[in-house]
Parts: sequence; C-alpha cells; structure tokens
Amino acid sequence: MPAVDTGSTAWMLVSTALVLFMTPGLALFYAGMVRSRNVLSSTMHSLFAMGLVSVIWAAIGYTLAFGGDHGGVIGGLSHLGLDGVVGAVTGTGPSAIPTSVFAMYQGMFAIITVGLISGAVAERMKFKAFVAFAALWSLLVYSPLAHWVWGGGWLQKLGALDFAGGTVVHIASAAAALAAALMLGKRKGYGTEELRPHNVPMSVLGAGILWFGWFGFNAGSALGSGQLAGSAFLATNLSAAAGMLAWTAAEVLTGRKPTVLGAASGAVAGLVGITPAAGFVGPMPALAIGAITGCLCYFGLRLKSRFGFDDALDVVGVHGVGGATGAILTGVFASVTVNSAGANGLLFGGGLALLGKQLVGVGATIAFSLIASAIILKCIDLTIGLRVDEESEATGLDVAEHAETGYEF
Amino acid sequence: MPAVDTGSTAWMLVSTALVLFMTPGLALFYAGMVRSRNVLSSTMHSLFAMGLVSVIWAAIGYTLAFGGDHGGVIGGLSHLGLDGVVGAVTGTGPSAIPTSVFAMYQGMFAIITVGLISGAVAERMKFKAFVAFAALWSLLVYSPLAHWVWGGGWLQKLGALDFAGGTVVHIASAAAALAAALMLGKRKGYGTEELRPHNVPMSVLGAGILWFGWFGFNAGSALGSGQLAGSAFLATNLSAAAGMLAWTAAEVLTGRKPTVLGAASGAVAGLVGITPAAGFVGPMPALAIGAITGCLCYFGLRLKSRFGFDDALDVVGVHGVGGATGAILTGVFASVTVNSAGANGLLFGGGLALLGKQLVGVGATIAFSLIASAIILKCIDLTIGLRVDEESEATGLDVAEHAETGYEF
Amino acid sequence: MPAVDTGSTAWMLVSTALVLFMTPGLALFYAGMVRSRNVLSSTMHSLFAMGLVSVIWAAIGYTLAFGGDHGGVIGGLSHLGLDGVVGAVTGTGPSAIPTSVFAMYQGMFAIITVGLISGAVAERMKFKAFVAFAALWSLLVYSPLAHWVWGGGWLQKLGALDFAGGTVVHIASAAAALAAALMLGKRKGYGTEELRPHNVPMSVLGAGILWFGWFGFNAGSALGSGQLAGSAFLATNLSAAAGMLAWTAAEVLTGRKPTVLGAASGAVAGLVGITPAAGFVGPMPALAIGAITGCLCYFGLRLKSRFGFDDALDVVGVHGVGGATGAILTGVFASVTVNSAGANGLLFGGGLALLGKQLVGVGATIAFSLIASAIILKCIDLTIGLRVDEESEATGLDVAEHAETGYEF
Amino acid sequence: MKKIEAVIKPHKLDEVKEALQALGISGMTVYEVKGFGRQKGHTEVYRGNEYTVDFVPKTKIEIVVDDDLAPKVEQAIVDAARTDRIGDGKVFTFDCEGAVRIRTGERGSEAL
Amino acid sequence: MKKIEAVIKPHKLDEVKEALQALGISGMTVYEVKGFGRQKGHTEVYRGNEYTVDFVPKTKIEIVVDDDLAPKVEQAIVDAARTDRIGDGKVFTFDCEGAVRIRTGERGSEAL
Amino acid sequence: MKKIEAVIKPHKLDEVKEALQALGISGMTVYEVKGFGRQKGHTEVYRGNEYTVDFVPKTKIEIVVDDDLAPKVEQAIVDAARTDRIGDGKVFTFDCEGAVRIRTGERGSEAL
Ligand SMILES: Nc1ncnc2c1ncn2[C@@H]1O[C@H](COP(=O)(O)OP(=O)(O)O)[C@@H](O)[C@H]1O
Ligand SMILES: Nc1ncnc2c1ncn2[C@@H]1O[C@H](COP(=O)(O)OP(=O)(O)O)[C@@H](O)[C@H]1O
Ligand SMILES: Nc1ncnc2c1ncn2[C@@H]1O[C@H](COP(=O)(O)OP(=O)(O)O)[C@@H](O)[C@H]1O
Repeated sequence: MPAVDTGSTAWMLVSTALVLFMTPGLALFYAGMVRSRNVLSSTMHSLFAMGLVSVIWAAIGYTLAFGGDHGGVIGGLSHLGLDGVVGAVTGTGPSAIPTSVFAMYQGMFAIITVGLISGAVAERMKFKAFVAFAALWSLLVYSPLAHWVWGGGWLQKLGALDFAGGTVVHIASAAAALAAALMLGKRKGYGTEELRPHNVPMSVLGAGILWFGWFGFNAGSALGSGQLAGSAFLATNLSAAAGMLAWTAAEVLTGRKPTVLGAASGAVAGLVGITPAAGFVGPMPALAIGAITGCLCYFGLRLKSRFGFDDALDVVGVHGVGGATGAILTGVFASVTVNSAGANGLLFGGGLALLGKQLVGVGATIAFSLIASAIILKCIDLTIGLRVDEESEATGLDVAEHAETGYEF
Repeated sequence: MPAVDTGSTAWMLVSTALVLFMTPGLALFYAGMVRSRNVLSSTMHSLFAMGLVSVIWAAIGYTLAFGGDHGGVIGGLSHLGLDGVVGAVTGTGPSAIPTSVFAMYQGMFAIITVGLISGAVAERMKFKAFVAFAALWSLLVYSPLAHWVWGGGWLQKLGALDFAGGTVVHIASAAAALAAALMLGKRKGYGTEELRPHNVPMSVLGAGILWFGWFGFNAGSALGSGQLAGSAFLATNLSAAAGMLAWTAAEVLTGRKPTVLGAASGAVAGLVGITPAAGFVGPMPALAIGAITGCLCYFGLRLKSRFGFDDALDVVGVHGVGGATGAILTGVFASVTVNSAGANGLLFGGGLALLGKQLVGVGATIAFSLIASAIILKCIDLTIGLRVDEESEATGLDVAEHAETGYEF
Repeated sequence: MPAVDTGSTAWMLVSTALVLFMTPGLALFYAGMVRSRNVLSSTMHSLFAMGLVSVIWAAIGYTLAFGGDHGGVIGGLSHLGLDGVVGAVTGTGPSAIPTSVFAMYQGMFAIITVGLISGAVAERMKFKAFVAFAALWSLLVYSPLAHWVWGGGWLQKLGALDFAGGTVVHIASAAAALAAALMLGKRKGYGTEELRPHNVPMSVLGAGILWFGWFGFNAGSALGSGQLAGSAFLATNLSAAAGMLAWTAAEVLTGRKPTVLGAASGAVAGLVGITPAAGFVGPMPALAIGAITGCLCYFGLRLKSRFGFDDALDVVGVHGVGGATGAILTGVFASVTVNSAGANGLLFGGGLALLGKQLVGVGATIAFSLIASAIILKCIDLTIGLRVDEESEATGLDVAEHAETGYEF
Repeated sequence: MKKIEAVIKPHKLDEVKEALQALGISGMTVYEVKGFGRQKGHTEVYRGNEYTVDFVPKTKIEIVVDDDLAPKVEQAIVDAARTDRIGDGKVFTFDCEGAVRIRTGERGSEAL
Repeated sequence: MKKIEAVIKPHKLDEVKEALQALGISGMTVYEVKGFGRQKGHTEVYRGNEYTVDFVPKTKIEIVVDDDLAPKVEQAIVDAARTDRIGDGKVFTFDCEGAVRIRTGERGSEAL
Repeated sequence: MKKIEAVIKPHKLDEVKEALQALGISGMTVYEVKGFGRQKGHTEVYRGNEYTVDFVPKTKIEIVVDDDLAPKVEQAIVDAARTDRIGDGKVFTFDCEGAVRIRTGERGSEAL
C-alpha cells in the first residue's frame, strides 16, 4: 500500500470536517427564516440528515456512487458497508489520501444535499415523511447522480464539468425541492399572512458558517492540498463576495433598502454559483460568476409570488437558479490554464463544446431528480402522508411533531 | 533537532484549534438547557475553564502529565512552565510534530474535561467554588489520569486502550459530576417544577460545534496526519450518526415523539462512546458502538428521576454511561488490522484479555475521580461553601453571581 | 514553477478559512452588545465587509500592499485584479505555498480590520456612509499600512516587528474608530440611558469564534506549517487565557462581580495583545503579555466615561490599548531563540533598539490612520452625511436602514 | 367609554384586526399572553423526561371604544376569532372612565 | 363579575395556579411584566460600566370570576404568593361588566 | 382608587418613570406591547418580498393610585411622554375596587 501524503490528507480531513459543519450552519440559516413555532422542526431536518444519511452512505450509498461502474449509470456493491475502505489509498503522489477520508468527504456532500431540500418543505411536512424521503432520495437519486458526475459515470465520460457539485448537490436538491413544494401545497397563510423570519441573526450566523464550510466544499474538491485547492479557494471567496454585492446593489437599484438577509442570501447565491466552476476558473471570472448569480437569484425571488408553489425557504430560487447559472457559466469561463484537467469554455477558445456538455448535465440532473423525487414523494403520500394536519400547522410543528418548544425566555 | 512533518503538524494545529472550539460549543450546548436566568452562569463555567485551565496546564499540569514518570503514577517537573517545549519535536517520521503543538493539544483536553463537569452543577453552584474546584481538580485529578493513560503511566503500561479520552475525559468528568451533584443537592424545584431548556436551538448549535470539533478530538488523537487519522475520523462520524438514530428510534419505540434535543443528545452520546475506540475499530463496529451507546444513554436518562441526585444536564447519564460503554466495547471491537499499535478485542480473536484491561481502566478511573473529587469538594464546602443562597437561586445566578442579564430583547 | 509544500499549504488554507470565520464571529460579538433594535445593523457592518473588502482587495488592494515597492510607502500595480497570482508560489522549501493562498489570506485581514472599526459607529451611522468609508479606508489606509509592515515597506525595513497585525490591524482600526466616534458624536441617551447588551450569549459565542479563528490569524502568520506556527499558536492561547484571568481578577479586586462579558473581553484583549508578538515570544512571556493587556484594557474601559466620545463597543479601549500594549511589549519580550528572523527585546539582551522601533511603528500607525480616517470621514460627512436622523435612531437602524427586524419570537 | 379585552388564538389576530378595522376602529393594543383554561396544554419531552405544559400561547387585544360601539366590537371579535374549537378565548368588557391622547391632550372619545 | 389582577414573583406562579385550581377556577391569563416598587432592582456591570436596573421581573395574572368568588380568589393568591419578602406583589380588583365565550357565544358567568 | 393605563413610545419610559417618581409614586408595572393606530407601521423586506408591518412597538404602564392622585399622574404621563409626533399614545383611567399587598395583607391605599 503506498504511503499517503500527510499534507493533502490534513487538508482533506479538514475539508471533510468543514463540509460536515455546513449542515448545522444550514440548519441555522433555514431555521432563522421560519416562524418561531417551527424553529426546531426546521432544525431537525438538517440535523437528522447528519445521522440518517451518514449511516445510509456507509452502508450502501458510497458503493453505489464510487464502487466501480455499471454502464455509466450506477456503481457496484464492492464497498458495501465501506468494505475495503480503511487502509486503502485514493489519488497518487502529492494527492494520495486515505480512501477512508475520501469516502467520508463524499458522504458529507450526501448529507447536506438532503438538508438543502428541507428548505422547501418547511413548516408543514410530517417528520416521518421527511425521514422516509431523505432515506430513499439519498439512495435512489443522490448516489446515482454522484456516480454520473464523479464516480466514472456517463456525465463524467461525456466531459461535463462539475467541480464541487453544482449539479449533483444544488440542482438536484432544487429539483427535488420543486417537486416537494408542488406536492405538499402552500403553507396556510401563504400570500395572506406575514410569514416572516423569526430570527435573522440566526440566519446570518448560519450563512457565515456556510461560507466558512464552503471552503472545504469547493477547495476540498481538489481532493488534495496544493495549487488547485488554492485557486478554488480564491474563486470561492470572490464569488461569494461578488454575489453579496450584486444582490445588495440590485436591492438598492430597484428602490429598496439594503437588507441583511439579502446580503447573506447573495453570498450564498455566489457560493452556489461558483460551486461547479471553482477549480476551473480564475479570480476575475469568479467575480463575474458571483455577480451574475447574485443578480439572477435576486430577480428570480422577486418573481416568486407569481408562481403557484410555496418553496418556503427558496431552494429553487437560490440553489436551482444559482446552480444552473454556475454550471452554464462554467462552460463560459473555464480555462485549462487554471486546471489542466478541465477544459476551455466559450471565452477561452473552447467554443460551444463545453457549454453544450454543461447544458446536458444541467438538463439531465433536473429531469432525473424531478421525476424520481416526484415518484418517491407520491409513494410516501399514499402511505405515510406528506403533510401535517391543520391543527398541527397552526400550533406549530415543534410541539406537534417533536413535543418541544424552541424558546422559553 | 529533526525537522517536523508539515502535513502532520498542519493537522495537529487544526485539531488543537478544533478541540479548543469544542468548549464554546459545550457552553452553548449546556447553556441552552438551563433556564434563561442562568444562561450566563452556565456559559461562564466552560468559558472560564478556557482561561483558567490553560494557565494551570502551562504552569504545571502538562509536566505532571507528560514530564517523565514517577512509578507509573505521575510525571515529573521537567517541563514546569512549559520549559523546553518550544522548538522540541514529538513523534518521528511522518508523525514528527512540534512539542509545542502536542502540549497545547493535550491542554485543550484538560480544558473541556473541566467544562464537562459543570453540567452537573448548573443553576446552583457558587462561581467562586467552581473556580476553586476547577483549578484543584485539573491539577490533582486530570493530570494524574492523563499520565496514567497517555503519559507512560500504569494503565498505559498495562495495555488498557483509550484512544482519545473515554476514561480520562468522559468517565473522569462524569465521576466528578456525580460527586458534585450529590454534595450540592438538588436544584430548588427539581421534581416539582418544570426545569425546561430555555433555548433548544442554542443547544443544537452547541451539539453541531461539538460534532465538528470532535474530529479534532478523535482523529487528532492519531497525533499526526495519515491513515490512522482517517479511520478515526470515519469511526467518529459513524458513531455519532448511529447514536443519533438509536436515540431517536428508542424514543419512537417507547411511544414518544422524536425530539430534536434527543437527536442531538444521541449524537453526543455516540461521540462519547467512540472516543476511546476511535483509532482501534473499523466502520461497522463504529456504527455498533454508536447505536449501543445511544440506546443505553437514552434508557439511562429515563431512569434518572429514580435516582436521588440532580445531575442537572446529565453528565453522568451521557458522559459516564457513554464513556464506560465505549471503553468496554473497545475491548470487544478493537482490531489490529485497523491499528497495529492497538490490540484485538473479544470479537477479533483477542479473547477477554483486552476487555479485562478496559474494565480495570474504567474502574480505576471512576474510583480515583469519585473519591478525589469528593475530597476536593468537601474542602471547598468547608471554606468557600459550594452552593448559592436560596434568594440567589430564585433570582438566577446571572444577576446574583455575575451582575449580568443574558437577554434584553 | 517550484512545487508547493502540501503541509504548509494545508495549514495556510485552513488559516485563511479561520480568519474569514472570525468576521461572522466579530459580527456576533459586536451585535450581542447593541440594543436589539440595532442587532442587524451591527451585524451588517461586518457581514458587508466580507463582500466589499474581498472585491476591493482582489481588484486593487492586494497589489497596492504586496505588488512590489515604491519608496517604502506603497506597492505597485503589477498584480491588479490578482493578475499573475494563480499558479505562482510564495515562500520556499517547507514554506512554499501557492500565491493564491497568500493573497487570499492577506485579504481576510483587510476584511476583519474594517469590521473592527464598526464597533465604534454602532447604533447611529448611516449604512451608505459606512460602505463608502469601508471602501475608501481599505484602499487608502489599510493597503499602505500592510505594505509598510509586511510588503517590504519602510517599517519592515526599519526592523519594527509585527507578527500578525498588532499595528496594521488593531492599532489602525482603533485609530480609525476614534476618529469616527469623535466625528459621529454620541448615541442619543449615552450617559443617561442604559445602553445595555441585548444578547450576551451571542457575544460570548462571537468571542469563542474569535478565539478559534485567531489561531489562523496568529499561527497562520508563520505563513507555513512547522515549529514557528506551533509556538505562535501556543503563545496565542496562553495570552488569551491570561487576558481572561487578568480581567476577571481585576473585576473582583476592584469590588465587582466576575462578569461573563468581562471574561470574554479579557480573552479578546489577550488575543489582541499577543498579535504582534505571537511568533517572537515564548510561553511565559505570552502569559505576561496577556495578563498585562487584560489589566490595562479593563482599567482603560473604566475610565471610558471620563472621555468625551462614545466609542460604542470599545474599539479604542480594547484594540487600541491592547494593540499598542502588545506592540510595545514585543520590544520587551521578543527573543531570537523563538524566532531567528526576529530580534531580541529588552529582557533578552536586545536593549532599547527594538523597543524604539516598536514605538515608531505604533506612533506612525496611529498618526497615519487617525489623520487619514478623519479626512475620509469629513468627505463623507459633507456628501452622504455620517449619521442617521433622530427618528431613525429612536426606531432603530434595523427597520430604518435595512427594513428588517432582528427577532420575532 | 368601554374597554374590551379579548383573549384569542394567536393565528386569529389578523382576521380580528380586519374585522375591527371594518367597524372603523382606529386603534388597539396587543400582546402575547399564556392562557390556562379548558383547552388542555401539551406534553413536552426533554431527554427522556416528560413535562406537561399547562399554558397555551394566546394573544390579548385591548380596545377602548365609545359605549355604543362596544357591543359591536364585542360581536365582531367573537365572529372573527371563532374556530369552534376549545380554547377560542373570551371577550371581557370593562368601564373606562377617561382617556387622553398624549400628543394633543384631547380627552374622552376624541382621544380614541 | 370581578376581574382580579395580581402581580407576583415569577417563581410563585405554580403555587398560585394550584391554589386557584383548588378553588375551582378553570381559567386565567398570565404574562411576564417588569415591576417597579419598593423592592430595589440590582446592579449590572458591562465592561466596567455599572448600570442600576430598576425593574424586577414579575408575573401578572388575570382572572375574571363571579362576584362571590372574588374575595376567595384574592385571598388564595395572597396566601400562595407570599414569601414575606419585599416585592411579593399586589392583588387588585376591578369590576367586569361582561364576558363572552367566543366558541359558544355564552355570556356572563356561563362564559367563564 | 384608580388604575391608570398608559401606552407610550418605548424610549419615553425612563422619562415617564422619573416624572412619576417625582410625584411620589412608588410602584408601577410595565410591559411591552404592540400598538395599532394612526401611526403607520413600516415596510419590511425579506428576500425580495415586501411586508407591511402594522404593529408598532409600544410600552404599557399600569399604576394604581388614590383617587386624588389620578389626575396628576395622568397629566405627568402626558407631559413626559409627549414628543408631538403621531403615535405618542394614550392614557386611560379605570376604577379600581380593591388592592392588597401580598406581603403584609394591607388593603386599599395602604397597599399601594
Ligand atoms: N376566568 C378567566 N379569566 C381570565 N382569562 C380566562 C378565564 N378563563 C379563560 N381565560 C382565558 O381564555 C382562554 C381560553 O379559555 P378555555 O377555557 O381554554 O377555552 P374556551 O375559551 O373555549 O372556553 C384561556 O387560555 C385563558 O387565557
Ligand atoms: N401602585 C402600583 N401600581 C401598579 N403596580 C404596582 C404598584 N405598586 C407596586 N406594583 C407592582 O407590585 C410589585 C411589587 O411591589 P413592591 O413595592 O416592590 O413590593 P411589595 O409588594 O412588597 O410592596 C412591583 O414590582 C410592581 O410590579
Ligand atoms: N382605541 C384604542 N384602544 C386601545 N389602544 C389604543 C387605541 N387607540 C390607540 N391605541 C394605542 O395607542 C397607540 C398610539 O395611537 P396612534 O393612533 O398611533 O397615535 P396617537 O396616540 O398619536 O393618536 C397605538 O399604537 C395603540 O397601542
């Protein structure tokens, strides 16, 4: 067994920890935006994903994604129960890291992707139904997608680029969120009552943790320490920053006040946008990606009320719009001078080739996740039922579903 | 002086920072569970340990634990005031790290162990008494125990395994907590009034930080970057996850709703359980350890009201039960294929040998910490007094002991 | 292009992330201390700096600080838009890291320095004015100062030591804060009403994050992984600890109760004090620096009400007093046995030479930042106006400036 | 003048407010309270320990009106706040002897 | 009917509630208030600055009862809330002219 | 006895308290409320969605005093709380039939 590189291993250990930490960050980000009587219910979605998806991933999800390949569609069962993972090595030379670290790192992505979806179902989904959905979705949708893009599957073979999960994580979760929002129906009072955030500082703290953790998410996707991790890190920070400025500027230019939740949301949009591109683009393109994503997400959300569904915490508007924008812009701004394993985008002499592949990736991910999610949700609706009863919704899900109260000052 | 390995040093620097960060996490975890009028008092216990124990450790604690050996019982005084630490090297080859990092890493364990105890004394202990206790306990109980297990002391020589502090940190703090709960007496209103958490999201955030930091705690205990750190990291995450699922499942199977504080507590239980085992067991045993610990802690806490003492925030129920379970299960699940420096447990052909040593470790730690803590507490009771007066307890310790109010919305 | 060291790169990636994370920590630390109707306004200052300063730094700030040298006063424009940064290497041997990481690491310092200033202007500054100030200050004050001390400028050539930003970050921000507090005037009710913290646990969490992140700030300033990072880490932790104990002791000895916000403030004071010295002093001097800084800051703040200005969250009292104390004490406690690239201070045979240089550094920084800040502020006052109207101040800046409410329990 | 105090279910506040505005009521004062009554509380669980929480969150509304409007206000609240489920709350009426508008010093009905 | 308003020490709420239940009272409304009175506030310290906080946390209880029950309720509260320390609070009695149960429309004593 | 209830702007509490202390008032009870009235609320924006918040934060004060002090208390509040801007609030007066000091059992004026 070859030796691992201690430096790359150190960075990947840290990156894994950082991505795990994003999930409590996400819990705060989301939970601050619901009403106080649902604060725990929202928190629980992300929190429970940390337990549930970790176990599913170890048992079978990992091997479905990374255990060999069957026709470009799905992995094999060679690493069932993480068999053969401890002691093995992934990568070579300065990027040789323990396979145990690689497996856990990838598992953290599976966790947060499920957590992201929960924003759409906030304040009305039965917890039991959410658990069933999370388990099934993680196995039936996430693992195949991860295989397609990173595990040697057809999108990877095609040459579609997704550095850190623009499609697998963000677009996939947004498509699932859309299906869920449509099937669950609107929250009582949506459109008539004020469904305002109960704790904006909590959401800002969550956004801060997300930004921090996203360095592990994106720069960790270099799967080692070195120049590539460095440039991905830089691109990530600049896109987040530009996303924030763009959102705030858009607010002010459309005659509104610069909001704090807006600034935080713009940063998250910028982070989502740069995710597929982080390891393929230089600093100025990263600024452009952040700025464009921030703007598009802002204007997307302003249209929200025109749509007939209640995507409570804007998973579609931020992760869907942002993820798709980023994936497409990767086809514009990618450059092999940044990453020789990548490709050149439209602006760097690559013509439309990469852009086309990116569009295939986006389209395939949306289609697969949307349909599969809808089927899973329908099955749950017919058995467990998706939505809490009216009384529980009025009382709040914290008491009704979890027998707890968030605050008792 | 040989060169240090930059990768292992990087990981140990990070691990040290992560373990430090666990203490504010613990402060939140605990403080969310007390009533709002004691939120600062609870916070202060952990916070102040960061200052107090850091200084004591640098002055004398470190050398008592790691400065040579006197009869397997205690270290020497060669590193008084961290003398000779800066510039020295600990470990060899890819695990060579600066001794300054090793010394600080170990110091972070000393801090959080004192913080853990504070859960038992919440809402009624005099701050002055807590400070005296923390100082004395850290010197007279923690340092010797760390010496026994990691500093070349008798338990280490015996071959008892404790990867990251199942005995030294968790069992020792729980035994001290038991002594303190017994000697302080119950909180006013215990058993009659509702002593409910005032801020569950705060506790969940604390648990999230703990989980994040625990990677430094457990995977950092490899004392370097590489395969062992990787497998310890993996085991840690899986046990936390399994602990959460087990606790929640136990709640549901006993006819209750799945609670958020329960899920968080189950994760913490799983983290405690895997602590002694993290570097000795593979992923599936880690799942088993987490699940067993999560269950036992849940059922342990349900019995709580039958006991005559008020362990306010369940230090005994989580860290005592969990730490002992983990230490014993290390004797069952340890395998030299994971760590050649370890031993084989019952299930991997090691027979009862290791199990016996683990029981000796558990028993010795409980006995020593319980007795020594009781003596220290008695001395403080006779001089400073342990408990605030009734008026202060009713008003809340924040105002009475610290002249502050937690919230003013 | 030479290869980078994966271990040092790993540590610098982490350090960069940690310093970024300090800014949300600072936001919490500050925002917990204002009244609840200004919680978001205070948060926004730090949050928005993450976006604004990141972009300015990438566009032009970095090259002004680190792009060559013009007469010791300012850098050149060779790295405009971070040109030439991706793929380049900074440092050599075990300290060779990607220049992209170096550039981003330094950028994080620029962000938090602007965030620090915001404490002085809390609860009354127009957001638009703050944005203008942040942008101009970062370019016109921060970048030149960074050049002087770290970019090959005159203070560096002189031999003044500032390991991690005692002058550039802390003294510079405090001088700007003083100018701002003087020009903005006092908050309505200052001196007559109770301007109490609305959420002390939030401030304590912020302080915990600051302490955690400060390891990246100080130990990261070694610009690589190894012995120097280890000793800077150790010194940082010990000084924070001693600062906390000193502040608390001072409270008790002056007849007050030991407060939680005091303990947290003492730790921050200790962290500020050690910042210039971290890589030049051993553990016992670090304890001394922390203890002295903690005391001086406490007594400084007690005098606060005697001064005619309202430095709302004590930027001058903590970062000014603390930064100056630390910079001067570096001239006392520095030792080449800790860092051969440093110098010996007064106590280690260096005589008054270093001390004199340190005083020059402190004096020059105060003078430059104070004057330049005052000019910038005056320009803004004459155009945008610095202060919100009375009605907005009474209503709170969250609603008036950001159209949001912090909490809705 | 009369003072009407109503204890209602929190999610009914918007509807009650609109009903009162429809009556031409131009002012009211509202706060959160905890109610104890026939509507039973709920059980909460913390780490294995069950607590019965007797108090239910309610919203209280106070409106001072002229005598003749009082019965209409009372009725409007009853109609708007009703869900026919236990715990809908109560409306109480009290006599109010005087009212002053701070801004103008107007008194009595003028002050409302 | 009478309305009894009591301001008590927060930690006495449970005992008062039980005393009232013993009297057969089936409903009450409770909220947190800040009291100013003979009981002095306390000193708080923030970063070296001392503040005197004049207001003390209190709990307020409101119960509407039939006229004949009023004195008993008053007495029950006084007995249950007493600690003999300054700041124990007050019980005030007011006349209540009308009551309606929202759920049923019942009026007067029936509504309680 | 009379009970004076005042709804005022929150930042006026300190001044009102001082004015009342100057009158020799030794006790009062205070809590936060949300007011609806002529003073318009404000607009809030969350992720591109605008909400009109109708309720404005106000502070409510209750003081029970002897009949003869009531007009003076009323006036003192009006004077101290006035900013001449819309939303300054109201002062209402009610009759109070009885008062007991819990600690001593004193009744009526003695209890205040
Ligand atoms: N006698 C009373 N005095 C004051 N408030 C009361 C009284 N009875 C009930 N309430 C208030 O009315 C609320 C609803 O009363 P409850 O008995 O639960 O149902 P319902 O209104 O359907 O009779 C209670 O939560 C409490 O706040
Ligand atoms: N005149 C009053 N009007 C309204 N509330 C009062 C009045 N006097 C006292 N209170 C309330 O009663 C509480 C207790 O009163 P205080 O004078 O402190 O002690 P005691 O009840 O022992 O006389 C106060 O905190 C306040 O809430
Ligand atoms: N009829 C009323 N009954 C009870 N409270 C009222 C009434 N009218 C106004 N208020 C209270 O007084 C506050 C101020 O009233 P508003 O009409 O806004 O301004 P102004 O006091 O200048 O007339 C309101 O926010 C509300 O709390």
